[in-house]
Amino acid sequence: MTLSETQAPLLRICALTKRFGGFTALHRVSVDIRPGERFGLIGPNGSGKTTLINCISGAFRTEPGTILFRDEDITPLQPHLRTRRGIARSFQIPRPFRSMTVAENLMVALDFAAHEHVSVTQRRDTMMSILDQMGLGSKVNVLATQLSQVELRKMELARAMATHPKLLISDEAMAGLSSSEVDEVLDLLLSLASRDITIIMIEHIMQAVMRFSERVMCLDAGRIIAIGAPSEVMADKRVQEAYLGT
Amino acid sequence: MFSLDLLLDAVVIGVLLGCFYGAVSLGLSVSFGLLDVPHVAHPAFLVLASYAVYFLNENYAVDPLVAGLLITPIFFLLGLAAYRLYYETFEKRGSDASVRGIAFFFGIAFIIEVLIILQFGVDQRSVTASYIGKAWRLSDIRVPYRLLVAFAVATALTMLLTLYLSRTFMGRAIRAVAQDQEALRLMGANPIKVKQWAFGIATAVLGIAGALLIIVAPVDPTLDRAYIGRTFCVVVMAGLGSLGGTLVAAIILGVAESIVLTLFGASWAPAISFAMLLGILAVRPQGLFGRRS
Amino acid sequence: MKRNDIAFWIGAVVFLAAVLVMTQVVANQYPFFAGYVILQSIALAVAWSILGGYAGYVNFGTSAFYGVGVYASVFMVSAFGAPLPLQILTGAAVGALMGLALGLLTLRMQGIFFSIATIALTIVIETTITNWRYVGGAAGIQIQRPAVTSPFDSYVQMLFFVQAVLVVLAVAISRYIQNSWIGRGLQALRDDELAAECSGVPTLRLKLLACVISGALMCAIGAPAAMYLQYADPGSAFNLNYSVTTLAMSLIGGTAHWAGPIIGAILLGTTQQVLTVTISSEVNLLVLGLMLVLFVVGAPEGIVGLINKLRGHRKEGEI
Amino acid sequence: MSKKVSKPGSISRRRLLASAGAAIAASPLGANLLQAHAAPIKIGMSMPQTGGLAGGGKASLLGIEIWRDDVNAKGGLLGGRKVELVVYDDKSSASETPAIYSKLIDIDKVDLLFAPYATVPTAPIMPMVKQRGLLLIGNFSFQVNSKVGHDMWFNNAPWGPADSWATSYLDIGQKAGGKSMALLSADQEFAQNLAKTAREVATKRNLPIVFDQAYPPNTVEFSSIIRALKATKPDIVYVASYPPDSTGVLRAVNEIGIGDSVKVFGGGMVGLQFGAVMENMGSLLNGVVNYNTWLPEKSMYFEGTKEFFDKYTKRAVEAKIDPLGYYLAPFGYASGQLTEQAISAVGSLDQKALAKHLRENTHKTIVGPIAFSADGERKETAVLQAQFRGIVDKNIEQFRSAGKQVILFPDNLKSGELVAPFEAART
Repeated sequence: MTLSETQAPLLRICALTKRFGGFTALHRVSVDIRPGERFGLIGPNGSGKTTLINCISGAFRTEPGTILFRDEDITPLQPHLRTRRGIARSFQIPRPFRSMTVAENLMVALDFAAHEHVSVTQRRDTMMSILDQMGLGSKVNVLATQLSQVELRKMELARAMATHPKLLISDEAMAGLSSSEVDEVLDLLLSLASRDITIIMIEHIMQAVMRFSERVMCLDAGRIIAIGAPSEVMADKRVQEAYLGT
Repeated sequence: MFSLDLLLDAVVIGVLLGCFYGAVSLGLSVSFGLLDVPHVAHPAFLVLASYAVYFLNENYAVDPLVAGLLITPIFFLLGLAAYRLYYETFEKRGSDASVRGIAFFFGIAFIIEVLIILQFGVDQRSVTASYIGKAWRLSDIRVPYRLLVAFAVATALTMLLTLYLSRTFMGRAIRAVAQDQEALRLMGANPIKVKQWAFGIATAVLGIAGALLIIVAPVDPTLDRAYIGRTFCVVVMAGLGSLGGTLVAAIILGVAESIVLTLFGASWAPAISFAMLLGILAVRPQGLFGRRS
Repeated sequence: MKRNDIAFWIGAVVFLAAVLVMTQVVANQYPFFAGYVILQSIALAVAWSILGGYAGYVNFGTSAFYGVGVYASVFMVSAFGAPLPLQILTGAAVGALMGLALGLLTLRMQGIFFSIATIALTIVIETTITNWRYVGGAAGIQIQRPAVTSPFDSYVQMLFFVQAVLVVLAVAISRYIQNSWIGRGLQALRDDELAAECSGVPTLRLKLLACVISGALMCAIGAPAAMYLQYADPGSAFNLNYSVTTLAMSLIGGTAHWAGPIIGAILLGTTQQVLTVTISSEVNLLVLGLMLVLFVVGAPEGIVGLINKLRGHRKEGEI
Repeated sequence: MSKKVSKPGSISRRRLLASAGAAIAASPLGANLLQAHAAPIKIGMSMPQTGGLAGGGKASLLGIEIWRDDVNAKGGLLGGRKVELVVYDDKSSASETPAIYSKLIDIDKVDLLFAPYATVPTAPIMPMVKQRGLLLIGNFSFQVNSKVGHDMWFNNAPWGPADSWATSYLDIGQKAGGKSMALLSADQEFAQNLAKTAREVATKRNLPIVFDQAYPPNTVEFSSIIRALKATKPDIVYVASYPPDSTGVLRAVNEIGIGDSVKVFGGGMVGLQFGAVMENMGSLLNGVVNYNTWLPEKSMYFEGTKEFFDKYTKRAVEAKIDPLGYYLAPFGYASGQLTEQAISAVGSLDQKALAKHLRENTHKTIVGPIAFSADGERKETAVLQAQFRGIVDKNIEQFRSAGKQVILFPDNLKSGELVAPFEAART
């Protein structure tokens, strides 16, 4: 926590609460994410991880609580405006544009989230470089529905990257993948992080979280129960209880 | 022209009329509400049932309600077959079925319409029974027996279906399949079989609903078009898949219609009902009793 | 892409020129009467597809927009004796407003809820027109045509040409949308609204835009029908058939490409016109029903999809 | 595209062959051979065979077909030219007829035009026939020529002047002691036109209108609206309704009651003229005074009437069309007779001359003598107002005998007196 005071946070979440009817999914969650940080988010099923992401990306409206991104209050903004300000995400269950090819999937993001006007050829180049980087270069003109599970995950990340994010939220991008595939995706995320992209990673696979994160936060029943260095959090009794308890 | 008497009367008739709307919408509440099948041919099946009831009543003097019961097994089988066809052509092939599903069922509706015309001609038909054309008198209020029958059948059907869905294994499986197909598969049940069964039941209910339709008013082959709006309106207003909600929404619609017919400009009745639906959808897209977000 | 543009516009000009020549050369009136109906079908299907095809929002209210277009004309003629272009412009303006209202009202609705809302809207509007005595109300209204403008000899020839212009307009708009960022955004939101939003697509604004464009076009297409029929009654103007056949034409043709609705409308519209003057009975409806079922089952992506399949490769998006 | 000749009402191919066979069998073989070379006289029309007006359209068409067969059996017109009908379905909609009539005129080149049954499909073709100067025999449309002013339009319907309908009904009501009127009408084209004239006549006579409501199409339940009507205690109830509603209204009246104040009930209920509807309603009909066009009362039989209905009944049952067919079918036949007489008198198919003949003469038909006024409507109304009496349930044959619908108006056809009040007439 001391580090965050030396540098203005990229994302500041203040006392965020989210209720569904009578059920409180998030209770006064506050956290700062530093620029360039690799941040792990863990917690048992139903602890509010995905809800938190949905609140950050704008899919859910929050009240009360505020979200500041690069010192701007983005709480009232619609999702696409948050995307344009630099928040990108992938989905727990991949949500490709099913009627489109891989290239077209990325072109959507490039068309709509691009910050400045760039020519069509430039956008195409950008798209190709992202795809190459993700190892999808050979799949440019393949329909999204014909991709394998790991390719879908990669395409989701590629599409998120195409929005030129400053903050990338990866929601269980490794769920259901084989261990070699997990390493593949993890390497991808690490390489993205090395290029000044702040990443929040939600994951159940602990080795991946431990390897990836500089800092880890654990949620349980909508509250933060631990936050800090990965090893500290893992050692926390309440974290262990939360995981064993469910 | 306003008087308390008339208002009371309008409310009573409206509740009964609403129950009738509820009865003809119940099947849709299962097929569309629970199973997500965009069944725009629902009213066509309903009218088909009415004609079947008419046929039995006219030729063999079977009481319309009994006739309605008699045809339920046939309609159940019809439902099984219809779902199978729908499944094979749409659900099996993956998403984006809804637009084409709608077109598909419109096609089915037209085919049914023409078949009815070819068999029965274009004239309107009605049935005879002892309870048609007479009224029950309670001091100053007179209530047509037709509507009382509709009321009784609608409530009984709703209760039976609700019980079926909550108490029997198959019923619970149907509700589960509406929530989460995969979970059901894990439980060892085949979701397709379950959905097919549910669609069969939704169609079987139409047998009795069709009897009510022709008991309450005469039918003609193109009557289904008038009921597309009404039935979907009821189901959507209720919120998908809520059977009790369906009845309540139908009653709200019936009472609104009846009051407008009695006390205000009658010709505005459809506008009022459907404006109400629009209003509800705009404010609460999940319907009055819907639980989905 | 540039070459495609040129080819399209040459095609459009040739088409309009051919229509114009036809009005000057062909004396027999029937081709114009029947042709008008077919052109109207094409234009409606194309306009419908902007919202129903690209965005995947199935509008059952085609008849509402069409009927409002008809009655916008009726009103403009009764009140101001407005000429045809003004009637069409009024129709377009009213249609745009109506589309906007529909869009705003149904912003949060998805899938079938939207469709139900459009049915409800249709009934509300039809009832309103039925109760509006000034435009004839339930009893209907007869309208006098003004004198025909040169170079046309008869009014129906002029209407035929006007409808052809509307077809070109609708197709041009539809084609532009498909090939532009709007089309890609609409396609994205049709596939997955949340994913689209999170990729930066302003889904609400795009939906509104599609509602407004589609609505304005459909009303504009309906507007000349008042002069075509010289009569308007709510039952005919708001006929459910417009909604169903428009939907059917788009699906039979295929909604993924701007040419799909045109092909579907030509096929189904011509079939219906031919059936009307041949078999001419309830079998007509049976054919529509069977065509719907067969195409939806046998060619889920419509004729355009079939063609693509036969070619053996999927058309590459024009990036 | 094969030319469609004489499209019968139903699509049954068997029936088509059967009726064609019957026509050939009926005509003497010699005449048949003679005429084989003469071009037929083609009469073109659209007719609602699907949609809301199909029931009436099919019956009307059958009437016209019987005339065609009769005239062809007699050897045709103009020295042996057979009559041929060219008929298309207009789906009960206004939007279909302009193209159909253009096809009839420009492609099929028919010699004469008949209008489709009812106002809505007819309205759009009026300006067209006027512009082209063509003769058009109307078929039960209501005041469709009043704004167009086509001088070659002749309506076969017995309506007469626009207000005569309301006038005759209110006459009956007022004679029975009616001092106030309730008006219940369907919010649809024909009913609204009736309601409008009723309002005008009532206002002219200072008859207070205590209830005036238009109910929407597809109304399911009429109990509440009848209750509201009853609460105003009217003397005369004028109902302008459509077939499905007419049943609903009468059922509700039977169930809810209408009160002892009511002297007469009915007037403009469409549907109470159709066999299937009347059979369904049975005893509910008793006491209702309603308009009609033809009834099996003694006063209604003219030359050929009985023979017509003999043929009609036989063919209607086969074709699943209204087995009684009183309302439209004989007038379809009469349209043919008008044409036949005009052609015979003029000796050619010259439209102007035919129109002149039709306008200037009185014509003998199976529905009585017909004479036209300048606007092409009947000179005098021949709309009947008749009261249902002694009807029992589920018996269609009863409507074939006299005395079941007693004619109260017009005076020259009158076959009985009004029984009032309404409640007294219902038993």
